[in-house]
Amino acid sequence: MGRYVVRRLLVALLTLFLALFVIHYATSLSIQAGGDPARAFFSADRTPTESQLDAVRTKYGLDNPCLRQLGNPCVDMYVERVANYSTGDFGENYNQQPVLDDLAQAVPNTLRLFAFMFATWLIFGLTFGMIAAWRRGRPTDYGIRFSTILLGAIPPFLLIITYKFVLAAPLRSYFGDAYGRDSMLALMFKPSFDPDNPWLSVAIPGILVGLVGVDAFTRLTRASVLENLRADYVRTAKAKGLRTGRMMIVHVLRNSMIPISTMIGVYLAAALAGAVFTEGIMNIRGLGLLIFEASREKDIPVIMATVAIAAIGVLVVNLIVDLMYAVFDPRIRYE
Amino acid sequence: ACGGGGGESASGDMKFGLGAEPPSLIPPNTTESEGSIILSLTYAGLFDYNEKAEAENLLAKSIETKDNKTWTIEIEDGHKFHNGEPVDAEAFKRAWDWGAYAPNAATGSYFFDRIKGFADMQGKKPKAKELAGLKADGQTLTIELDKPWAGFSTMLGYTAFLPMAEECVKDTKACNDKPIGNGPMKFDGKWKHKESISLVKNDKYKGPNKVKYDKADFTIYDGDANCWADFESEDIDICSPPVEKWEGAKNDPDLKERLISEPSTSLTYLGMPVYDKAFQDKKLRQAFSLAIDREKVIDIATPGRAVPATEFAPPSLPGGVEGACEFCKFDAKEAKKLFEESSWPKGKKMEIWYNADPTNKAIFEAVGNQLKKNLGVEFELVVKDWDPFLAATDKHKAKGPFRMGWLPDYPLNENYLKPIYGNGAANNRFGYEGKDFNKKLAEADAAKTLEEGMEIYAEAEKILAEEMIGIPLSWAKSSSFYSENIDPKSVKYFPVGQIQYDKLAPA
Amino acid sequence: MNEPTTVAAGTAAAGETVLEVDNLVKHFPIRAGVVFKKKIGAVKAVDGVSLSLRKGETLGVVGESGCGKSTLAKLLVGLERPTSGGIRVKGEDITRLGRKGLHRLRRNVQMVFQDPYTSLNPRMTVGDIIGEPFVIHPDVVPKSGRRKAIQDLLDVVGLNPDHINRYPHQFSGGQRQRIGIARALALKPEILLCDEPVSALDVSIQGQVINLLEELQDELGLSYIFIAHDLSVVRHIADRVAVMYLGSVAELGTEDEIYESPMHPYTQALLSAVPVPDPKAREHKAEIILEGDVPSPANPPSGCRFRTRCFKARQEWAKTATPEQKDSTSYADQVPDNCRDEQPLLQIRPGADHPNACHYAAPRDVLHAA
Amino acid sequence: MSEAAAQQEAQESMALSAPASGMWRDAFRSLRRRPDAVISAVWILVVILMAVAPWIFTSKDYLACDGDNSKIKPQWFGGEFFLGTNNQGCDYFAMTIAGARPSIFLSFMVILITVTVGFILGGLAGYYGGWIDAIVSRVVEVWMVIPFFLGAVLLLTLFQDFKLGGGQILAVIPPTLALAFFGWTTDTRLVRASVLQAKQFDYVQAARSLGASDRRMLFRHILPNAIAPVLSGLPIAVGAYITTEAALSVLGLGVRPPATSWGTLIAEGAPWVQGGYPHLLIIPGTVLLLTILAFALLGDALRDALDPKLR
Amino acid sequence: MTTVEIAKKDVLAGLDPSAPLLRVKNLQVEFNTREGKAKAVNGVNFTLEEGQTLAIVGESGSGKSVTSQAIMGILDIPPARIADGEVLFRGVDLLKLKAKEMRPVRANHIAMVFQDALSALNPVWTVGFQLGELFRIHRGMSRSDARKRAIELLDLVKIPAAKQRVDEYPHQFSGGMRQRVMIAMALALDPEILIADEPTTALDVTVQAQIMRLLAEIQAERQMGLILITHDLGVVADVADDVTVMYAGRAVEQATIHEIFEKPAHPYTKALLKSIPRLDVKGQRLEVIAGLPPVLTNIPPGCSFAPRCGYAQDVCRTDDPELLQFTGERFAACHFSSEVMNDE
Ligand SMILES: Nc1ncnc2c1ncn2[C@@H]1O[C@H](COP(=O)(O)OP(=O)(O)OP(=O)(O)O)[C@@H](O)[C@H]1O
Ligand SMILES: Nc1ncnc2c1ncn2[C@@H]1O[C@H](COP(=O)(O)OP(=O)(O)OP(=O)(O)O)[C@@H](O)[C@H]1O
Ligand SMILES: [Mg+2]
Ligand SMILES: [Mg+2]
Repeated sequence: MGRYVVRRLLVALLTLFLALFVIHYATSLSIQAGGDPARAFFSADRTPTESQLDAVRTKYGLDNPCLRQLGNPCVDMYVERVANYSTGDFGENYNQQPVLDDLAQAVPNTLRLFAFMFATWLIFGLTFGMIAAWRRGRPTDYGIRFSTILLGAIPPFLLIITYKFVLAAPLRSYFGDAYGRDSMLALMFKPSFDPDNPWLSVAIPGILVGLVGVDAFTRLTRASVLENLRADYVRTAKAKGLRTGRMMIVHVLRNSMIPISTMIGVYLAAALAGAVFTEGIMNIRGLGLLIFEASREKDIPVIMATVAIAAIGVLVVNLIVDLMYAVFDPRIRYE
Repeated sequence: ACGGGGGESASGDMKFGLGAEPPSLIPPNTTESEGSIILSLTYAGLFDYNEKAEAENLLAKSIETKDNKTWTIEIEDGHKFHNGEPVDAEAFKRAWDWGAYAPNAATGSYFFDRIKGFADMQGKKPKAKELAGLKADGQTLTIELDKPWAGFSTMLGYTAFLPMAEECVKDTKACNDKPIGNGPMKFDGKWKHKESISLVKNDKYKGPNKVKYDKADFTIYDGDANCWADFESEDIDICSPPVEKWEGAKNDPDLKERLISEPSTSLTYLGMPVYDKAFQDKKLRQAFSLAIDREKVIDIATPGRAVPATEFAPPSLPGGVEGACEFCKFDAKEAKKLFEESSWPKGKKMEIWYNADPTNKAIFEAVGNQLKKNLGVEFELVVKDWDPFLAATDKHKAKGPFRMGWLPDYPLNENYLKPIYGNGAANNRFGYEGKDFNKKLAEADAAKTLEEGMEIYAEAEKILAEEMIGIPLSWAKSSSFYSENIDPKSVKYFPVGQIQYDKLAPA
Repeated sequence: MNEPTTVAAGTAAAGETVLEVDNLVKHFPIRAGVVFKKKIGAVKAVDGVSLSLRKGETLGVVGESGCGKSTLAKLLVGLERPTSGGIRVKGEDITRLGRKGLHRLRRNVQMVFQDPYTSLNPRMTVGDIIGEPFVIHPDVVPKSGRRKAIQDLLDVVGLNPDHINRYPHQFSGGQRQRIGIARALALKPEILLCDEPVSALDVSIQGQVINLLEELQDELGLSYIFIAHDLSVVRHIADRVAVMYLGSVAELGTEDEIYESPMHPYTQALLSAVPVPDPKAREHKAEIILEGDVPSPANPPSGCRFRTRCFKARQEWAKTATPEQKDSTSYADQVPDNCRDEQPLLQIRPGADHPNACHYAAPRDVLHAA
Repeated sequence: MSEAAAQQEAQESMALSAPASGMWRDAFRSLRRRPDAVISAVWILVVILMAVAPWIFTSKDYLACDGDNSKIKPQWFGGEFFLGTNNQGCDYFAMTIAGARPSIFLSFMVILITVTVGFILGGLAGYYGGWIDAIVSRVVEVWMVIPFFLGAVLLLTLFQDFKLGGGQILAVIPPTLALAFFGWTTDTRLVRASVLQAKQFDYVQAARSLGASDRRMLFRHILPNAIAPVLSGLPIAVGAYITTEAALSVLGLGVRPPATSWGTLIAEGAPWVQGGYPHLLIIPGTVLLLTILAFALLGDALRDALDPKLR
Repeated sequence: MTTVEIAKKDVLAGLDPSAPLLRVKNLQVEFNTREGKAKAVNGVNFTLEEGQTLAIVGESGSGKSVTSQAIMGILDIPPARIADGEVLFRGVDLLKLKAKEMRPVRANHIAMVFQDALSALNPVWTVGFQLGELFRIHRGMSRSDARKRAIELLDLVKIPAAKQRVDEYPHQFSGGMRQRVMIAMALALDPEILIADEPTTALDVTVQAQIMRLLAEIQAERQMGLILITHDLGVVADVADDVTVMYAGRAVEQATIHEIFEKPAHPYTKALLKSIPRLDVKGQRLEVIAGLPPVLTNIPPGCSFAPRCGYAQDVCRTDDPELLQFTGERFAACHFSSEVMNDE
C-alpha cells in the first residue's frame, strides 16, 4: 500500500511535468505568435519606447530569444521554472508579488467554495438519488428526475449573476435590518466576497453552483443504486428478512459508493470550471479568478503555478479516490 | 450613520472600492487610476490640480524659470515621510532618478524624458544612474530640461513626480507592500493584495489637504462597476453604476440626490488608418464623423458616463476650445453627401477595431450601426485583447478605424495634439504626416509664454479638425453615487475624472 | 516401473493424424507495476500437453474449470501463441507461422464457441455472420456464389435458408449454436474445435446440437476436439478422451478405457462425482468425494499436481505412516514423497493399455461398482 | 434436412418472429412512446432549424440595428418588435434566432471532433494496446489534470489573436477548437474502455479465429460497441457545450462580435434584469434552458431506450 | 467451542403443527413486461413435509426460480404480481401476511440458497458480518456473540480455519466455499424449510458432489423440508425423494423419484429423460424435443406442451389438462398419461 502510493506519486509527478510542459508550450507559442505582454504594462494609449519595453522584458524574464522563434518550445525556460518549483520558488507575478502569495490567498478561498459545492452535491445528490432509485418508476422518481434535470439545465453562471444582481443586496438589507448587519445571515448574503468572513460569503455561491451539479450526481447515484438493487445480494438480504432501511444502507449504499467515488475526480475538474466564473462574478479571490486574470495578462508565472496547483489538486484527489475504492470495495487491494 | 455599521469608531470611516488591483504603488511606476487614488491619499507632491486643472502649490513654495529650460523649485520645509525621513529636494531627486533609470522599468519613466540626461539612463546597461539635469540642494530642486518647454510646470502635479523616502528606494518591494508616503493618510498594515487596502489618517501631516475622516478601507474589485452590488447593500460608500443600472439609479428618488457627475478630460476617439489608401480621402473621414450621432451612442453605450466630444482638446483644460471640431456635429445629410463624393468603394466592408471590453463593444457597435444607418457602410467589429491590439495598431496593422483613448499627462491642449498627431510621435498610429500641422506645433513650442503657445496650439487643432485623422467621440464623464455617510458638499471631482478622495468628509 | 511408451495410444479411430500437439506450454505472465509492468509470475494455463487427432476422430477433453481447456483450444486455432511446444497440423508446425500462414491455417482449423449468446455479433445478420469467412477469405467462394453458399450452410446445420437476414436475437440458443457451427464450417475445415459447445444450452436442446455435430462428422469426415466439463456428453460423442488437470493431461484413452477402467485417481473421482440420472444408481455407485478445490494455476503444487486433493496418495501414505505421523502431519502433506517431488509423466503404466500420469495408478470401475 | 426438422424449424421461428428489428429500431420505438422524448425532439428540431435556416423564422436582419429603437420591451403581436429590442436597437427576436447557429454549430462541432478523435485514439489504444495505448493513456492523463474549462479559457485568452472572420460560423471556430482541444479525453477514455471490454467478447474472438483483418475487427466488431455508450452521452454533452460557450461568452471569450450566440445574449442581457429590461435575459435564457433541458431529457430517454436492462 | 444460546422466538402466530409443512396451491405469478403480461408461473401445486426432499425440475424459464421467490415473498412487486394461489406454511397463508409479519418468517422458518454464490454474497462485507447479521437482526445479539455464532456456522459447513476466514471477504473464498457460506447463512436460524435454487449449477462436478453431500447430511440431521431446484436430472436422481416437473410455468408431473425415472407419466418428462446423454451407457443417438416452449406472454389455449408433443391429439390443443392424481401419489397434467406410461 505504502509502496503503491509512492509509485503513484511518482507517476503523478511525471504527469504533472508533462501537463506543465503543455501549458508552458501553449504560453510560449502564444507569445511567439501574438507578441509578448510587455506592451501591456504601459497603460493608456501611449506607445513606450523600445528601451522601456526592453526594461520590462528584462525585468519579467521575457527577453529570452526563444520567445521570438515561432514553435520553439523554450525548453531552457521550462527546465528553469520547474527547477525553481522544486525549491519552492514559484517566481513573481507581473506585479512583482510572489506567486506563492497569490496561491496562498487563492487556494483556501477556492477550497472553501468547493467545500460548499461538494457538500451540496453529496447531500442532495445522494438523498435524491437513493430516493429516486427506491421509488423507481413512481411519481417521486419522475419528480426528482425532472426537477434535477431542470436545475441542471440552468447555466450556473446565470444562477450566480441573477443571485448577485437581483437577490443578494435586498436579502442582505432585509436580514441586516432584522438581525443586524453583522449577523450571520446578513453577512452570508453579501453581494461580493468578504475576506473577513471567508466562509460565510462563499456559502451561497457554493451552494448555488453545487445545486446545478446535483443533477449529474443524482443521476449517477440513482443508476448506481438501481444497479445494486437488482443485484443478487440484495435478494439475499431480503431473503434474510432484513428491513428495507437496513438493506438500503448496509447492502446498497456502500456498494453504490464505488462508482460514485470514481466520478469525484471528474467532478473536481468540473468544479474548477465553475470556479472561474463564480469567483469572477462574486469577486472571490480564488484559483479560477487568478488564472482568468493571469491568462488575460499573459502572466506566465501565475498561469504556470495555478495550473500546477490545479493539476496537483486533481492528481491528489484521483489518488485519494483510488484509495477510497479500497475502503469501499475490499476486492481492491493495492500492492 | 456609518456604512460598516459594526465598526467601533462609528464616524469617520470610509469604505471605497477600487476597480482593479493596482499593479504598483511606487510613484514613478504608477500610471493608472487605481494606484493614483491610493497615492493621492498617501503621498503629497509638489503641486496639486485645482478644479480648473491648474497646478497649485502643495509642497512647493515656489517655482521659477527664466528660459523654460532650467526650473528651480523651493520645497516647503518640515514635511516628513511616514517613517520620519525629511521631504527634501533629495527625496524628489531620488524618486525621479529611480523612475528614469531604465532597468527599473518604471511605467511612468516617460514623464522624465524631457529632463536632461534621460537618454543616458536608457538601454540595457545605462551610462548613468542619475539624471544629469537634476540637482538637489537642501530644499531646493533644480531641473534642467533638454530643450526649453513652457508646459513643464503643469506636469508636476502628476503621480510620477511624487517624492520617495530613502528607505523606499532601498527596498522598493517592501515599500510597495506598505508604501512610505508623506501624505495625509498612511497604510494601516500591509497592502492585502487583490483584497483590500486600509489607510488611516496621518496625524503628523502638515499639508493643506488634511483628510476629514480617520480610516479608509478600499475593497479591491475585479472590474469598475463591480462595487455596485455592494453599494446597494451599503457596504461601499462611493460607486459608479454599471451601464445597465444607470437609468434605474438616476431615476431612483432616493439615490438621485446623491449623484455627482462631471465630464473629465479622458477622450475616446476613432483613429483613422491613413496609412491605408482606402482612408486617405479627407471627405470620407469627415463623412464618418458627421454620420455619428454621438448623443445616441452615449445613450446606448455609456449613459451618464460620457458627453459628446466636439473638439480635440477639452475646453476645461488650458488652451481647449469648445466645439473646435466642426465635423463633430451630427448631420446625416451632409455626411451622406460627402460620403458619396468620397472614394469609398460601394459595398466594401469596413473593419472597426477595438480592445476587448464590454463597454467598448457597446460603443463601437453603436458607432458602426450609425455608420451603417446613415451612410450604408457595412461594418465588422474586430476585437482584440489589450496587448495584441496595441501591438497591431503600433505597427499599422489595423485594417480599419480603431478605438483610441487619451488621458492627459498634464493639463494643456498641447498634450492632446503633439503626442498623438505629431510627426513621428510615439502615439501617432495613423501614419499621419501633416506638414502644416507640424509647422504650427513647432511654432507653438517656440512661443515665449505658455499662454501664447496655447493659442497657437489651438490653431493647430483647427488643422486637425479639417483633416479628421482622429474622430473625437466622447469625453468621459464621471458619475458616481455616494452613500448617506458622505457629506454631499465634500464630493468633488478632479478634472481628470477622479473623485478627490482627500476632500471627502463624513456626513 | 514400465518403460515409457509413446503417447499416441488409442485404437478407436483409424486414418492419418491431422493434428499433433507436442509438449504444448502456455504461460500467461502476471504483471504488476504502475509505470513499468514487471512480470512477477505466470499462470501456467497449459503446461506440457501432448495430444494427437486423427482424421474423422473426436477427441474429448474434460476437466474442471480453469484447468486450461479453453486455452488449449485457443492455442490450437492460433488465437494465442504458445510459450513453447509444437502444434502440427497435417505435419506443418503452425506455431511459427506468420500472418499469411495463419490465414491459411484458419481454413483448416475452426472453432465453435461455448456461449451461443455472446459468440454472435448482435449487430450482424445471420447472413453476414456466416458470410464473414467468405469476406475474409475471398478466394473460397466467388462473390456471386456467396449467398448460395450461405444458404447451403444454413441448410446443412438445419436452419431455414430464408432466415438469412435475421438477427441472432431472433433465434433460440440451439439455433444460435447452429449458426456458430455454420460459420465454423464455412471454410470447410478438417478440424473443428468445440469449446463447450453445449454447456450453455438447456438439456432438452443440447441433444440437437450434439446430434448435428455427429451428423456433420459422418457426412464431412471432420475431426473434432470436443471440450466439455460434462463427462456424460463427452462419453456420448468422443472416440478418445483426454482428462486434464491443472494444465496437463492426467489420463488419455479411448472412451471405453477412460469410463470403464479409469486409472488415474482424478479420473476416478471425476467419474464418481457425476450424478447419474438414475435413482437406482445411487446404491451401486462408488462415492469418491474430493477435498477442496483445484489449486491456482499460477502456483501449482510441486510434483504431482493432483496430490493436494488425491485420496489415493493419502491411502498410499497411510500404508507406511506411523500413528504419530498421522497425528502430526497436516492434510496437505499426507502424501508419499514421490508424489510431492516427482511429476508423474503421461505414460502407459501397468494395469492398462492407455497412458496416465499417476505414480500409483490402478484401475477401478467407479461407474458400475457394487 | 428432413421434413420433420424443417417443419419444426418453421415452428420455432414462428414463435420467435417477434419484432423483426435491430437495436436502433427498438430504441426508436421505445423513444416514440415517451412524451418527454417526443416533445424534446420536436424542440430540438426547431432549434436546429433556427440554426440552419433562420430566415424561416424571421425576415429581419439581426445586425440591422437602429439606435432610435433602443430598449423596446416585447411588443408581442402588437408592434414591429415581437420580442422587443436590445439597447443597440437590434430586433431581439431576430437576435435570438440568430444566436442559435453559433451555439448549435459549436456544440455539434465540438462533439464531432471529440467523438472522432475519441474513436480513433480510443480505438487504437484499446485495440492494439502496447506502446500506442501507453502513449494515448499518458496523454489523456496529462490532459485530464488540466481542468477542461480552465484549459479552454487559457487557450482562448492566449490565442485571442487567432481569428478567422466575423460570420456566425467562423466566429465560433476558436472556442470550438479550444473546447475540442480539451474535450476529447472523455470520449477517448470511454471508447478505449469499451474496446478493451469488447475485445473479450466471444464474437470478436470468433472473428479473429476466422482470420479477420485488424480493420475489419475494429470497424465491424469492436467499435460498434462503443457507439451506444458514447451516443447516449451526447445529448447531455450538447447541452453542456452550449452552456460552456455561454459561460465563455460571460467571460468575453465566446463568439466574437458581430456574431452573436445565446451565450453572448445572456451575458449581455443579464445585467439588465434589474435595470428594468428583464426580457433581455429571460428570452435567451429561456431558449437556452429549454434547449439544454430538451437535450438532457432526450439523452435520458435515449439511454433508457438503449439499455435493455431498463426496458 | 462456546455455543451462544439462541432463544428462538415463535415468530408466526396461528401455526398448525398438524398441517403439512408447506403446501403450494395453484400459485400464479405474472410479470408486467413491454410485450404484455408474462405468466411466469401458471398454476403450481405441491406439498412438502418434514424431512422430505422435493426436487423441482424443468428447463430454463419454466418458472422454478419465480416459484421459489414467490414462496419467500422476495419477488419485486411490481413488475411481478401474484395473481392467485396460496402458500400455506403449517396452514398459514404466507401470501396474506403483511410485509412486517413476513419478514421474520424468512430465515427463521424458510431459508434460501441461491445459485450464484459469488453474486449472492455482498462483496463489500466480510462473510462473518453477513452471517452475524442474521443473529443481530433476528436475535438481537451483540456483534461479538454474532461473530462467534458465525464461526460455529462456518465450522458446521466444514470450512477449514473458520476462525480466520470469518473475517475474510467473499472474493477470498473459492466457489465451493462461497456456496458453503450461503448454506451456512440459510441454516443459521434453523429453518424448517430450505429452498435451494440450483445450488450447484455454477460449480464443478467434484465440488458439486461435496456440496450435495453436505446438504443431504444437514437435511437428514435436522429433518428439514428441502426444496431442491435444478435442471440436472442426475442430481435429482441422487438426492430427491419426490419430483415436480415444471413446464412453461406449470407443474406438469409429480411423483416419487423412482416412479418418475421408471415410468414417466407426462410426455415432457419422458422426452427430457431421453434427451440426456448418460455417463454409464455408451452413446446412442439422443432424442430431441422438437420446438420451443411457448412465449409466456402469449400462451396458446390447450396444453402448452402440445405443439412439441408426439402424443398430442386435437383435444390437447383445446383443453388444458389439469394436474390430476391418477395412481397413488402420482400426479400428471396430460390427457394421455396412461398411454405415455405404458409406452416404451
Ligand atoms: N489471457 C489470460 N491471461 C491470464 N490468465 C489467463 C488468460 N486466459 C486464461 N487464463 C488463466 O488460465 C487458466 C486456464 O484458463 P482456461 O480458460 O483455459 O480454463 P478452462 O479449462 O477453459 O476453464 P472453464 O471450464 O472455466 O472454461 C485459468 O486460471 C485462467 O484464469
Ligand atoms: N423481473 C421479471 N420480469 C419479467 N419476466 C420475468 C422476470 N423474472 C422472471 N421472469 C420470467 O419468468 C419466467 C420464469 O423465470 P424463472 O427465473 O423462474 O425461470 P427458471 O425456471 O428459474 O429458469 P432458470 O433455469 O434459467 O433459472 C421466465 O420466462 C422469465 O423470463
Ligand atoms: Mg473454458
Ligand atoms: Mg432460475
